[in-house]
Amino acid sequence: MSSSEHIVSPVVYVGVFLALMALTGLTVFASTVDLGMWNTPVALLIAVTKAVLVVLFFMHLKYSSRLASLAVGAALLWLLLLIAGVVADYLSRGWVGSPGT
Amino acid sequence: MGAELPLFPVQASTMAGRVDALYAFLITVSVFFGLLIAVTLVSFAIRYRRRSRDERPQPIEGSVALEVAWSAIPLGIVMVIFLWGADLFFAMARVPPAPMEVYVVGKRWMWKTQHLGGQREINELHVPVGVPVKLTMTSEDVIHSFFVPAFRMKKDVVPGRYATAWFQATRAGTYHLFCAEYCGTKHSGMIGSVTVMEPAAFQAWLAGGATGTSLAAAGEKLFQDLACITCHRSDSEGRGPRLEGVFGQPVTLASGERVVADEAYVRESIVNPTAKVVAGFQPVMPTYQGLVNEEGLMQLVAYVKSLGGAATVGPGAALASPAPAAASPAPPPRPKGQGR
Amino acid sequence: MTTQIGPGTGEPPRPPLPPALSEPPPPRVNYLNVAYGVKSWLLTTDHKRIALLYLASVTLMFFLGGAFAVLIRLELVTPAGDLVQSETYNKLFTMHGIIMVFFFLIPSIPAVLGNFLIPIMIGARDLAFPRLNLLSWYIYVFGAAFTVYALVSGGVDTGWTFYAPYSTTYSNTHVIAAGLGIFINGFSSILTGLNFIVTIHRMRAPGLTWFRLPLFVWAHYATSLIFVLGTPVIAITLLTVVLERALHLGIYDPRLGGDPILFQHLFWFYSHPAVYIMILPAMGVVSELVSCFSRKRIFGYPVVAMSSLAIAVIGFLVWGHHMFVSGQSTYAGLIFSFLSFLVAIPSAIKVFNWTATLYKGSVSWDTPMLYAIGFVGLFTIGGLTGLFLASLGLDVHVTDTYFVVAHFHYIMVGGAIMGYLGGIHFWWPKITGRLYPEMWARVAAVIVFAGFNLTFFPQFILGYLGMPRRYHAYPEEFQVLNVMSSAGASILGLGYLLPMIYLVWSMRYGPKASANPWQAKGLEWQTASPPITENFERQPVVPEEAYQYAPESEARVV
Amino acid sequence: MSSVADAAAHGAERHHPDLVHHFESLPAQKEAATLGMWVFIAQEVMFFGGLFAAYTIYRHLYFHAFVQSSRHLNLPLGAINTAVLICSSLTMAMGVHASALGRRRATVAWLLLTVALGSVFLGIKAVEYKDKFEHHLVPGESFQAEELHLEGPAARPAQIFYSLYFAMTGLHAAHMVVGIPIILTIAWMAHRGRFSPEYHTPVEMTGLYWHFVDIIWIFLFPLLYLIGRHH
Repeated sequence: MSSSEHIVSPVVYVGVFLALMALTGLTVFASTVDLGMWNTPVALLIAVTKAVLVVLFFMHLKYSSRLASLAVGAALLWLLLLIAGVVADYLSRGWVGSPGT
Repeated sequence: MGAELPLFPVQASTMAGRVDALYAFLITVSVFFGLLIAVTLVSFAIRYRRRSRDERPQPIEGSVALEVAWSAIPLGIVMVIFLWGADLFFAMARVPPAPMEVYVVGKRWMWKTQHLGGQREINELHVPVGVPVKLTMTSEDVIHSFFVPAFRMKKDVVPGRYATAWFQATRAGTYHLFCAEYCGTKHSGMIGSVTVMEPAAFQAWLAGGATGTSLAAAGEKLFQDLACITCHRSDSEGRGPRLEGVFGQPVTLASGERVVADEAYVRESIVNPTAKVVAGFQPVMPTYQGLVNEEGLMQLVAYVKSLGGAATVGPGAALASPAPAAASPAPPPRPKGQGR
Repeated sequence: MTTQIGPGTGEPPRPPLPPALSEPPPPRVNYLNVAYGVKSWLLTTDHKRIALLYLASVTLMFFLGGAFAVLIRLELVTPAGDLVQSETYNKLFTMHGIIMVFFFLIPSIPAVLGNFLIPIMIGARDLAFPRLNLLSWYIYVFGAAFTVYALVSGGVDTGWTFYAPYSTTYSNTHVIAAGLGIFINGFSSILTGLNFIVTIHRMRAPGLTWFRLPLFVWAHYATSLIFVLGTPVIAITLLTVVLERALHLGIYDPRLGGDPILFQHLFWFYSHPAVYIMILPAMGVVSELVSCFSRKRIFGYPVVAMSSLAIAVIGFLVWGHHMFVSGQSTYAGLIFSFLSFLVAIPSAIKVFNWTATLYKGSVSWDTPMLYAIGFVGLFTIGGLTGLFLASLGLDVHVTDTYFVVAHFHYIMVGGAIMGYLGGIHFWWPKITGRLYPEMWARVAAVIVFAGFNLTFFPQFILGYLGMPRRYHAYPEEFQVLNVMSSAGASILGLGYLLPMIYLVWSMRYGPKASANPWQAKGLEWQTASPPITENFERQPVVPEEAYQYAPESEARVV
Repeated sequence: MSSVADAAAHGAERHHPDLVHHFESLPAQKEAATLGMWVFIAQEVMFFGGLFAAYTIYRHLYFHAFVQSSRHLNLPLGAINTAVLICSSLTMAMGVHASALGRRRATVAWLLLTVALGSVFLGIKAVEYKDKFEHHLVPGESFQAEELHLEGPAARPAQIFYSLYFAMTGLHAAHMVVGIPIILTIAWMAHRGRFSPEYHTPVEMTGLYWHFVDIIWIFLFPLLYLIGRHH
């Protein structure tokens, strides 16, 4: 167990803050451009980047124990399992050929 | 009342024997492993019972070989069961070609069935022996489930969409029809019967119940009453797509997607017309949700179907069902079952 | 998984019980007599007292749920719906299910035995967050109060599954109150699971490495994962049902294009793993019992430990097997069926390992062991019939029939309740400091086993014959089997009443228990019965593997 | 989570007053609290997860209606709110930083600023909700989709969009409504000098919660406001 605490410099916080603001602007801008099928992935990618910045620096995950990362990883994995399982049903509906199969 | 104690339900469909075979296999596996565990457990418990208060048996750590064996062998067995069950399930999901068609609406707390010839029944369904019967089902309110134990057949009937199921009866008789999905107060009263008849008797029954208006004809009347005909013209000049020959065929949508115009697509296009607009047409059609009930929708579907399309429709109706696909009343006496 | 404290594994063998720890002199004060009065209980943060608060409340809920079961079985004695009205019958099975699942089975072993034992088993003074633990109990009581309110104000008739659109649109019973009750109760589960996870990770005694943990603790760790990752999904799902009823949101409404099957996905994403919430802790109990009453380390300890985790993880991927005929896609059914068969393997592994543990052991036939053997037998039947339901083509026929009812009662009642009763008897001396009357207890265990089988085995046959579940009235040909089932239920009821009587009796009149009446291993037997508030006089240190009934040097690998 | 000292119950040994009796040391206690908070956040992810799953399905089924409905959300207000929430995350991080250095007044100031920004967010959200009420875009009997330029049938899935919109943003707002009094309590405790560089776990835990709420919004914003804006 690490007992000493990592003090993050406010410069880092401000840097992360500026990046988050910039990414917010970017995602609004990107939504106005027709990227074809890529609009949604780009929006999600930007959101994930922002979330990672918040988690790593504002929430100190970068400086926390591995267990905290494990909790985050488990949550994301389970969220994916939930969505993947449900989506698997909707995407494969009707493959057999009659309605409701 | 039950003097004898039945253990197995009657087998009255082509699936029943196949399901029972898997059931028998699973019972064999279960009895084997159940006995194996029970006998081993009890005999160890007796053989190695504690003989003195301070007895300390020799410790045994475990055995990799045993762990592998009793993981791998059950895994092999369950994979056999999995494949067997999956094979059966796909056979149940794939409707055989040229079935006789029946439309079913579940409504608290009754089953309403309609034949292509226009015959309607409540809490009853009459079918001939030896002909595959395809059920297209929906619900007007909550989820129901169409369950005929003698056919080993069950399918949930969900509001807002179509469910498909099929069976081929093999034995004349009258069998239970249950609602198997809890649907409220009189759930246990939502029961009825499926009567399987010899072909000749079925023909006679059909003739007796004929209303003079086939399902498709009723649909055609609805089609005119609702003024669908003003846009969906047969000369391809209407604001909507021409419907002749569409059914069962792939349709290209405005979005570029391709979908098959099956029962579910036709129904959706009536209640939610802008969901999947055909390429080259404007999303101008209003919804008919609420204007037509589920039975009416099924009549419209039957009508669109009768306008022809892929091979699944025309010959199917003609072959399997003695009722005519289109308007005119049926000439009842016709030898049945030239399905193959 | 975490940094280890204390000595590693490769140390010389030691005598099984260090004399200093084996029989501490009975302390004058223990957690029970340290304080008196209502306030000392309702404001306690002692995990042992909170466990007893849970014991009292889940017992109350068990007999409430049991009362509904009695009425259900009475109604089903005759084919006609003659004892109660259909509306009433529907409310009876709904309330039976809601109370038994959410307010008895799910909290029973974790919140009572787990709460009491986990800190002691790992050599800690309490759970990581004692006040959060008390809060969990209050949340439970608050949630139960909502549900009981729904009950007394007229009941709920949706079935415990709350399927949309019946629950959201058509039922005109107290769905909102019941849904909120379960929603609130969910947070009790979540906080309990959170508390266990942190405690097991952070508070183990020096020397207590992961692979020295009792299997009871492993099972509760796996259960806690489900609590934390599954329960929130049922919470939000029931919240959407409540909102849909109250505010007419239309998430599951087919008239708006909503899909009722989506509700089923979200519901079963939690509610299937919830079955593992019920059975995993019981498996943990049985591992302890089998080991203690054959005086042997569990055969294949690491495999049994890992199989708990495997069940918890794979158990999350099988929810769609409740929906094979629902209109879920055929191919999704294929995937869910495959994964359901996979989850059978770790369960089978556990059964084989328990059986093998008895081999060349010193098997005693004390009551807890009778329950453990009963558990293994009933769980085996429950598990094997699970294969029938996981099998796609067969499930079509048996789903939503009494076959399913029988199957899940074999798991939940035959499995979870047998494990719970076995555990209650096993640790009763530790919890109360008193011994229960052994003869009565054995009689009760046999009655429960016999009554259980007579109640539920006929239901397998009923189900295959085609009797649908949740039927108030049924065709006459099903009567004989239903009468058998009802007769069994009356025996089973008697079997449950007996322990209630003699256990309460023993609290006052039972002989005083020593610290370790079973000569069992494990830290909980190295402290006094009942323990002091801090659990141990001194911080225990764990020098050896779990279940070291004989010196390690004698061990052999077969 | 474990802030009030009940160490008095625990006899002779000398402890830091904030160390509760069943922990070895303050760092061990803090490690436990931190892990507990992360597990709680994992739970929160799944809590929102049910709604995200529903969103995924309906967006897939009714993309057109989702686009039309999304375009009717107020993008400038949504974007401003995103910025406000990011600012509040910064102020919260600074508050935790100040408390770790033992700067009492700075801690209180940063925390109060966080509360202020959170309140601005909720205020803007309230304006948006009011707008939806006035335009009959609240799901239920009075829902009218004409505003969305959606004709009859496509209006029905639009109602599903708004159901999800209100459920997701409402649940998010509820988390903020819970968070604000917590921050105020923590600020009060900080003002009373309850925290020190050795012991300021409650401030950190509150910070974790607040940042998590921010992350939820980071996803809600593009998923709800930015669908098909380019059409």
